[in-house]
Amino acid sequence: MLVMALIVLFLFAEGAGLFVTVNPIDFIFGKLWYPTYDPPDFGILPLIMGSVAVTIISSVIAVPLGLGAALYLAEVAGNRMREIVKPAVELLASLPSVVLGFVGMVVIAPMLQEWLDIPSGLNIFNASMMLALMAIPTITSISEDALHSVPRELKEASLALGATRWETLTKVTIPGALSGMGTATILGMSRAMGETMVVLMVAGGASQIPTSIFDSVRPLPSTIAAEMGETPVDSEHYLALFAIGIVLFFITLGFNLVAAYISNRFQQKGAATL
Amino acid sequence: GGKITITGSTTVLPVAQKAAEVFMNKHQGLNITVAGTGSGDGIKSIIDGTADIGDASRDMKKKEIKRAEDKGVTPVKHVVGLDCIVPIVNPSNQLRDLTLAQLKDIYTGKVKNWKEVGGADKPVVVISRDSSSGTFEVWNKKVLKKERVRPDAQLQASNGAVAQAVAGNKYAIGYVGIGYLNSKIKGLTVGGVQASAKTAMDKSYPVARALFMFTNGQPKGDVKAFLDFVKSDAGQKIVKEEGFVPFK
Amino acid sequence: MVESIMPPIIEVEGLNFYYGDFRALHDIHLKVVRNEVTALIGPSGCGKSTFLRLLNRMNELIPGTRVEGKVLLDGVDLYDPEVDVVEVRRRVGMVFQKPNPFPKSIYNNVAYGPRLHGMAGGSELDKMVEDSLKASALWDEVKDILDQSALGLSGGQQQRLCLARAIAMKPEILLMDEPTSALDPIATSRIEELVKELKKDYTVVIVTHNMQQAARVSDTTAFFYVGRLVEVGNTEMIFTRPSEEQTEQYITGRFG
Amino acid sequence: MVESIMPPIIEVEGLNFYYGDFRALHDIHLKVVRNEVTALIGPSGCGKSTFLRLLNRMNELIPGTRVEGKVLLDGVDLYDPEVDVVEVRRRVGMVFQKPNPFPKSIYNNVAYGPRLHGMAGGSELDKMVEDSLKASALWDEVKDILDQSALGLSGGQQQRLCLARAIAMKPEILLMDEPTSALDPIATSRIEELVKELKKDYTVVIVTHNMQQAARVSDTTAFFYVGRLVEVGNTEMIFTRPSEEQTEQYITGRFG
Amino acid sequence: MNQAMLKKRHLKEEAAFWVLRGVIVLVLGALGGIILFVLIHGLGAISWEFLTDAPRDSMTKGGIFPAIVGTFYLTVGAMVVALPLGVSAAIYLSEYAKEGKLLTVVRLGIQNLAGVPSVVFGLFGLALFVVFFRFGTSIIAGSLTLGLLILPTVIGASEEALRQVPSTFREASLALGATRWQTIRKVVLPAALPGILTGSILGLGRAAGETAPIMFTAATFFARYLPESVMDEVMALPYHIYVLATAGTHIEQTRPLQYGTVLVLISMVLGLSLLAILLRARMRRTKQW
Ligand SMILES: Nc1ncnc2c1ncn2[C@@H]1O[C@H](COP(=O)(O)OP(=O)(O)OP(=O)(O)O)[C@@H](O)[C@H]1O
Ligand SMILES: Nc1ncnc2c1ncn2[C@@H]1O[C@H](COP(=O)(O)OP(=O)(O)OP(=O)(O)O)[C@@H](O)[C@H]1O
Ligand SMILES: [Mg+2]
Ligand SMILES: [Mg+2]
Ligand SMILES: O=P([O-])([O-])[O-]
Repeated sequence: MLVMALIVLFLFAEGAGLFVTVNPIDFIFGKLWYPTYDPPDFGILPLIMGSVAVTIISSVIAVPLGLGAALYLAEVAGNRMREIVKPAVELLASLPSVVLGFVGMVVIAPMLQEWLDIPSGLNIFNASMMLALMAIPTITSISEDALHSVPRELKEASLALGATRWETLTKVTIPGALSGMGTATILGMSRAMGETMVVLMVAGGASQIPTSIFDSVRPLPSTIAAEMGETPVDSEHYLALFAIGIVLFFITLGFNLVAAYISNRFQQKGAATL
Repeated sequence: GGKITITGSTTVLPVAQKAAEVFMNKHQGLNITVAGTGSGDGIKSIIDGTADIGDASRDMKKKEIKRAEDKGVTPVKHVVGLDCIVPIVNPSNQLRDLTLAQLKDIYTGKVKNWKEVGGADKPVVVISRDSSSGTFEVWNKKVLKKERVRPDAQLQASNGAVAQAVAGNKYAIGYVGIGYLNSKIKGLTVGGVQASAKTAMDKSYPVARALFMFTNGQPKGDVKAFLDFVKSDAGQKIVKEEGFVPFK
Repeated sequence: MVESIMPPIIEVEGLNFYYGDFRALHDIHLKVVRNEVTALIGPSGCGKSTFLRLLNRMNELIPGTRVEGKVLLDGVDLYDPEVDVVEVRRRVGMVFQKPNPFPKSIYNNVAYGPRLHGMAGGSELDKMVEDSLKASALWDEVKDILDQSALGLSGGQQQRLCLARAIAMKPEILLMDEPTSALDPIATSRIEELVKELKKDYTVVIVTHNMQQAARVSDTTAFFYVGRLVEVGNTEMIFTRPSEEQTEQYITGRFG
Repeated sequence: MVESIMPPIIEVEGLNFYYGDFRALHDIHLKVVRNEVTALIGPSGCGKSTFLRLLNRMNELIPGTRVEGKVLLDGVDLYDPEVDVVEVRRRVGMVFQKPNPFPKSIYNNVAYGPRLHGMAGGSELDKMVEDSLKASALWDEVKDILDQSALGLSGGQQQRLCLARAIAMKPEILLMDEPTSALDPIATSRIEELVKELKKDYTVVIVTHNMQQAARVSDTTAFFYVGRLVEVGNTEMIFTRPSEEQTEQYITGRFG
Repeated sequence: MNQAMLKKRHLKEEAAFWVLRGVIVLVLGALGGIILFVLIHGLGAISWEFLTDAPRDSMTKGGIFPAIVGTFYLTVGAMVVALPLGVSAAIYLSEYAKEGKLLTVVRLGIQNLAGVPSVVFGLFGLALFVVFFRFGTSIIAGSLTLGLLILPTVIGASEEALRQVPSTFREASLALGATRWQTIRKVVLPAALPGILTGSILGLGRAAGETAPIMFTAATFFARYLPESVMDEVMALPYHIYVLATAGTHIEQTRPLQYGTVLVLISMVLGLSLLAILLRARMRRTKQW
C-alpha cells in the first residue's frame, strides 16, 4: 500500500512537471510525438493508439484461446492430462518477456514478411501474437478458478437431470463463472497493455496512428523503455516519459479496478443455501 | 584495482567495449564496465557525474554546455575516431545512390515509393533512430535540415537494430555508422560520394562526423591511461577493426 | 432377509466400488421394490451416499473410481457400455442433501430438464412445470413468482423446488441423499409427507441419518456399515427385531 | 428445573450473544456443577457450540460478535475487562469436534501448552507429558513413538492426544464439542469411558448430537432450541420425564 | 425417448470438446515450439567456457558468466527485499487485519500493485533509488525495484499459504492459552512455510526474467569482473539478450550467443517455476490435514 502510494507520488512528482509547459489535453490528444525537436511536440495519441491496437488485437487472439484452454482444463481434460497441461500453461506464464520479444523479432518477423509480403514483420500483428502468449496464461488460470468455484452441487444437479457435460458447461457452469471469466479477460488485456519488452522489440517503433494490423506502432511502454536511457534527468523529455508512465499507470489501474469491480459485484452467490 | 565506468553512444559502444577488453588484458585488476545507451546519456552522465567516461557520436549542445556550467562541471572532449553515417538498403534493392535532397524527401515523407527516386515500384519503409540518439541528431541536422521525420518511420534504439531491420526488409532504408556496414546490408553513395576513411577525413562525404569520449575535467590516473590507449596507434587499430575511421 | 412380493425395479448384484485403491463398497446385493420407499441408514462414512450415487452413475464424475458388479434397472445393466449415461440419469432422478437450485428463475429451474430433452415446449411446458410444482406441493406458494430467482426461496422451498425439478423429468426412480438434514423441523415434515405421497407414482430410495425419519417414511430399510450391507428388510422388522447385532447397536444409539 | 447440591463452578447469568445482527443466544441462565459432566443437546444450529465457546471466550476471535450477560467462573466474571483471556483459556481447556493435533511430534503437542506458560522444563516436563498421556489413556500406545508426528495417529488416538494436550494445562474445566462425532464406534466408547473417568478431577461440559451418548456419560443435560435454553436438569429426568414438549419431541426423534 | 436427438446432443458435445482440445494443442504447441526452437539453436552455444567466462572479442566469443552472476545477485537481492516485507504483510492481512473497508482498500491496492506494468516499476526505481537516493545504476537499486515488483506475488502466495492452515490449528493453540503472536510463530508459520517457499520461488523466477525494471536501474552492457559491492552495476541475462539482439556491430556473429543466453535464461526461469510447481504438487499430495 505504501509502495503503491510511493509509486504514485514519484510518478507524479516527476511527471507533473511536464504539465507546467504542456497542456494535458494537448499531451493526450496531440497527434505528434517529436520529443527532442526544437520546439518539441509531446502528443502521445499515436502512442496510446499503438497500445490500444496491440491490446485489442492480442485480446482477439488470447481471449478465445485462453478461455478455451480454461474450459478444456475444467471440463474436458482427464485427471492425468490436467496434471500435465496445467503446469505447462503456468510455465508459459513464466516465459520471460524478453525471450518472447527475441523470438518475435528474430523468428516471427522475417517469416511474416516472407509469407505475407508486407513491408515490415515488426508490426502490430506480430507483437499481438507475442503479447497473446503472455496474456493467455493469465486468462486461463483466472477463468479456470472461476469455473471451478461454480459449486459442484450445481454441476451435479444438472448432470443428474440428464444433461451432457457440454450442456452443463454452457447452461450452468459458464453462466456461473461469467464474472470470473470477464475479470480474467480484463486482467489479460491489462497485462498486454503494460508489457514492455515485447512491444519494444517487435512492434516496430513508429509513432503513428495505425490504420492496418500490419502497421508498425510505438506503444506507451516501449516509448518509455527506448527513450528513458538517453534523456537527461529533469529535461522536458524526461518529464514527458514520466508523464507517459502516469498515463500507463492509470490505464492499467483502470483495468484492474474494473476487474475487481466485476468480480466483487457479480461474485457467485455460492451454493444456494438457506 | 581501479574501476572505470563508460556509458553513452551506441555508435562508439563497440570501440569502447573492445578497447576496454584489450586494455584490461594489459592491466590486470582494473575493472572497466561499458554500457551503451545513447549519446545523450553519455553526455548526461558526465554532467551528473555518474560515469567516468561518456561516449558521444555528436558534439555537446548549447543546452548541455549550459547545464554543465550550472553544475560546475567542465566536460573535456576527446576525439577517438571519425565516422560516416551511411544510408543503407536491403541488398536486393537495385539502387546505388541517393542525393542529400532525395534522402531528405524520403525521410520527411515526400517520397513514399522507390520509383520516385529511380527504384522499383515498391513502398519505402523508413527506418530511423530514436530522436535522442547522436546519430539521429547528426542525420537530422545534415540531411533533414531539422525538418521532422515522417511519423510512420520505424524508430530503432541502436545502430545495430537499424542494420538488422534493413537486412531483414526488402523495402527498407536506414542509416548507420560506417562500422555497422556488413554483407547483409548495402550502403549507398550520397550524391556520388562513397563513404570511406578517405572521404571522412577530407570531409568530402556529406554526413561525416567525429566520435567522442567526454570526461569531467582533464582525465587522471586509470582514465587517462585508458584514453591515451584509445588515442594511441593500438587504440586506433581497434577503431579501424570495428569498421570506423581512425582520426589520424 | 425379507423378500417382497412386488417385482424389483432395481437389482444390485455383487457391487463393489473403489475410490482409487480404497474399496468403499463390498459386494452389495440389494433389490429395490417398485413404488416403495427404501431407506439407507448407517453411520457416517459407511458408504450410503456412494451406493446411492451408483444408481444413477454419478460416481463416474469422480476421477480414479471403479465399479464392479451389476445394477439392473428393469433388467438392463446400467453399467453396460451400450447404455447411455444421459438416458440413465433422465430415468433416475436425484435430490441432494443441500438444496441446490440453479441461479435461474423458478420456472427455468423446473423447465431445465424437459427443455434439454426436448420433451415439451410452449404451453405444454408450462403445464409440465405446473404439474411438477404441484406434485412437490410448491405450486401455491410460487405460482405468482415463477419468474423470480429461485435463490430467493427459503431452504425448505428450495428443496421442494429441487424435487419438482427432478419430477419434471418424469423419472422412474427418485434418489434422495439426506434431503432434510439441512432443513428445520417444519420443512422436514413437509418433505416427509411428500415422500409418502410420491411413492404412488415413483420408487424412492432415500439416505437418512435420522433413524426416526427412516422409521416414519420407509417401507424397506437397509443398514450399511463400513462399506457392507449388513441387513435389509421390512422397516418395522429392522427397527423392532433386527437380526444382526450391529444393526441393533446402531439403532439403539450405541454409536454413530 | 433441578438444582444440584454441589456449589456451581460456572454460573451463566442472562447471557446473550450476537453474530452481527443475528442473536444466536437468548438470555441463557445455567449453572455447571463441579466434578460433573454436563451435556448440551439440541438440533443443529441451536447454539450449542456458540454457548460452549463462550465459556472460554473463543467466540471473541470471530469479528463482529457481541456478548451480553455474565459468565462467572468461581465467582469471577470471565468477561470482566480486568480478566486476562489467556489466563481464562488456560483454566478452561477445550477439545474440538475434529481431532486437531498440531503437525508436530506427539511429545511437542502435549508439551505445547506447558511450554507456553513456562509451567515446566526438562524432566519435569517429561513427567507432565507422561501424566497427561496416561490420563487420556494414550500412554501405552505412544510411549515409544513420542517423537513421531502426531498426524500419523488414528483419528481416535488423535482425539485422545488432543485431550492429553488440554489436560497438560491442568485446567479446571474441560469443554468438548462433539468430540466423538468423527470417530468410529470403538474409539467413541473409549472417549466416553475417559469422560466418565475425568470427572473425578475435572468438570466437563460436552456438546453431543448423539442423545444416547448424552444419556450414557452426563449427570446433567441441557436442551437448547433455536438459541434458547429450553430445559436443564438431571440427565435421567430429562430423558424419561422431560417437562417441556419440545424436549420430548426432540429426544424421541420427531425432528433434528 | 428420442434417440436421434440424444445422438445429436452427444455429437455436439464431442465436436465442442474436440475444438477445445485443438485450442490446448495450439497453446501448448506455441510453448513447446519456442522451447524447442531455443533448444535447437542454443544448445550449440552452451559449453563450460560459455557458462564460466566473461565475453571476449567484442562479445562475439567467450561466455556470459558475469551476466549469470549479475542475475543471481539481483534476484537474491529482490528476495531479500520482498520476503520479509511480503511475509509480514501477509501475516498482517490474514491474521490481524479486521475485515472492513480499510482492508478491502489495502487488498485492492496490493492487487493493483500486481497489475502495474514493469516498466512503470522501472521508472519508479529510477526516480526513487537511482536519482533520489543517489544509488546510481546499481545492484541495490535494481534489487529494490525488482523486490517491489515481486512483492505482490510474495504477499499473495504467503497469504494463501497462511489461509490454508486450518483454523482448527489456531483455535487449538489459542484454546491452550497461547497469545496470537505465539500461535502464529509456533503453529501457523511452520505449517505455512512450504507454501510461502513455493510462492517465493515463483517470485524468484519472475525477478530473474524481468528486463524493463533493471534497464534503467541496474544493468550494464559489458563488465568483465564480478561486482564488488551492491553499489556496482552488473550485467544481467535478460538485458544481455536484449542488447545483444539489438545493439553492437556484430549482431549476426553474436546470434549463437544470443540463443545460448536465451537458453540459459529459460532454463533458469522455467526451472524455478517447475521446481515451484513440483513442490506444490508434492505438498498437496503429502498434506496431512
Ligand atoms: N471422492 C472420494 N474419494 C475418496 N474417498 C471417498 C470419496 N467420497 C467418499 N469417500 C470415502 O468413501 C467412504 C464412504 O463415503 P460415503 O460418502 O459414501 O459415506 P456416507 O455413508 O454417505 O457418509 P455420510 O453419512 O457422512 O454422508 C468413506 O470412507 C469416505 O471417506
Ligand atoms: N461465525 C458465525 N457467523 C454467523 N453466524 C453464525 C456463526 N457461527 C454460527 N452461526 C449461527 O449461529 C447459530 C448457532 O450456531 P452453532 O454453531 O452454535 O450451532 P450448534 O448448535 O453448534 O449446531 P451444530 O449441531 O450444527 O454444530 C446458527 O444459526 C448458526 O448459523
Ligand atoms: Mg453421505
Ligand atoms: Mg456445533
Ligand atoms: O551513437 P548514438 O547511439 O547516440 O546514435
